[in-house]
Amino acid sequence: MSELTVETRDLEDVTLLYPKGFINAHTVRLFETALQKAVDERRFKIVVNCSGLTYIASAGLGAIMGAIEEIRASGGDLRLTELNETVLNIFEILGFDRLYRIFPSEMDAILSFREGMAS
Amino acid sequence: MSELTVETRDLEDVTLLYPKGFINAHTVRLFETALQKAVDERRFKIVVNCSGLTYIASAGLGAIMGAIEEIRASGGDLRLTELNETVLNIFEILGFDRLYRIFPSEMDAILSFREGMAS
Amino acid sequence: MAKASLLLWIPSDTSYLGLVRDVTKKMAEHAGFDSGTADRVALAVDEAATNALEHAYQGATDKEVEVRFEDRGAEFRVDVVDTGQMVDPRAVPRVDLARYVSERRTGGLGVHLMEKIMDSVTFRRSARRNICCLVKRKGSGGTEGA
Amino acid sequence: MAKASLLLWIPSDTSYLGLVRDVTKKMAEHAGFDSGTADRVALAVDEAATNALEHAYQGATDKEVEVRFEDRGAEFRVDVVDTGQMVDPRAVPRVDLARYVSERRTGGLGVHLMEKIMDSVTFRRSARRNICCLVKRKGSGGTEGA
Ligand SMILES: Nc1ncnc2c1ncn2[C@@H]1O[C@H](COP(=O)(O)OP(=O)(O)O)[C@@H](O)[C@H]1O
Ligand SMILES: Nc1ncnc2c1ncn2[C@@H]1O[C@H](COP(=O)(O)OP(=O)(O)O)[C@@H](O)[C@H]1O
Repeated sequence: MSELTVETRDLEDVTLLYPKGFINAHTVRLFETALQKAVDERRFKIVVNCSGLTYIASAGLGAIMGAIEEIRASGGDLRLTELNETVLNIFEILGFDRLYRIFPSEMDAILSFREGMAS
Repeated sequence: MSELTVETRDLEDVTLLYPKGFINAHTVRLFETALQKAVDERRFKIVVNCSGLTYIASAGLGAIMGAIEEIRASGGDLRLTELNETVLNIFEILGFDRLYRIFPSEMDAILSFREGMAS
Repeated sequence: MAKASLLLWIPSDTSYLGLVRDVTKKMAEHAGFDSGTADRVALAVDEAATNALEHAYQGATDKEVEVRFEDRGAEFRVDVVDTGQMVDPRAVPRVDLARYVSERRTGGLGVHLMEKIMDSVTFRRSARRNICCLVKRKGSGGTEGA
Repeated sequence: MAKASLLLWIPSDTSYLGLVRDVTKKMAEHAGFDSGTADRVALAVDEAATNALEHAYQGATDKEVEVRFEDRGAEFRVDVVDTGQMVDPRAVPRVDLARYVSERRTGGLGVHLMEKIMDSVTFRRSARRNICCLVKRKGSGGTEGA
């Protein structure tokens, strides 16, 4: 019944967030804090690895919306990977899959930040 | 939401039952029928492989109790294997682990019927 | 009100026992019991509901069973209520496992399980209803093994 | 009575939203919805309960939310009831996702999600209570993608 933990790892200039549990109005503050910390440290290349995320309510999507402007304005982006079916479905229902880039694997998501520099 | 299926396999003189789902007052008839079929066919060396069994209520334990006399009187036995924690715990609460032999693996349970014939 | 409470009504049909069990497990987990204890409490409530269907209603499927859940902080309480035949609590037989096999019995395990799992199991009749009251104290966790 | 029904009361505290979601999912599954649809219905009910806590009660944690579930055979109905501030249904804004990002909004998604998931979402006030009524028809399964 552990509700939410969010681990953060830095890999060179990419910051990885690992929310584990669920994000709803009860737990969203924790997720928001982790996201805001990355932004405050000016780490704007963010990958949210959702492999441990069981579900996300609109509060969680609002938290992402609340940070994305600053992240993109600073030349970064927030990208997502390893969404389970429930979570992917919620993104699709809201059309968020058109607002955010979603990758099948963590490696793909990390490498996507290298695209601009390729050969 | 499939509630219960019971597959039966014969391996030489041992009959294996694979209940999948849960056994309670609603589904017990199906389990009883599979058990009774083995007894009717005079296949008295029975292994119930519980790897697919999520839980068992007293109705299921009653079904085993209802068949065990005839099975043992005919020189056979009903033995169990691969009980998950929930199911093993119910056996223990009732002291059924002292009335029935429980084996960690299916192979152990099958071989236990060979014990009398060893070396 | 400090805690959650819940009322569930099911038709007197064994196909609803799975729902009773699932709802009980979730309520017990949210009341703070670990998953194993919640499993056992759910089994006890399944057994009480099964008895209402099989004994009080004797299999009639056009009746109703009410299950009330209350998280009282120090304890978790479940009432299983039916409007069927009267139960005489003293008539509910106790199981002697040592003699169980030789007596070739197949019944009587349900009440035994309920008593092993819960801290208190009581039956009473009130306003033409049978009420089976099951109480589990918090912190009385894994002591019911064997 | 042909089907199951359920009443759940929770304190007006977000820590109970997980219970609302779990109970909704089980009720929806037993009403016959597949696991994915049950997940979505559970999310819609979580959103309605969240709105009651955040908007109607404005975060006060000493109130109560009632959630009523009814399997009506052809449809599954959930009422989320609070005794908080009146909601004017016409005031609940609709989301235009195309303009959502540029307007830098972070709210308004809950009602949008509820409407995408359910077949009907209505708000009404009766006897000093707000009632958010969510209905999902059976057989209206996986059509709410995108
Ligand atoms: N709700 C009830 N209404 C009437 N009789 C009951 C009820 N619960 C239990 N009993 C009586 O107690 C006996 C033991 O019940 P139980 O331990 O559940 O075993 P079983 O139901 O397998 O016989 C039943 O056979 C029945 O006579
Ligand atoms: N139960 C309610 N009581 C009062 N106002 C509500 C209620 N539900 C929704 N609203 C209003 O509708 C708006 C949109 O709600 P919603 O879509 O859930 O987004 P959010 O809660 O994130 O703002 C809220 O900001 C609020 O003004």
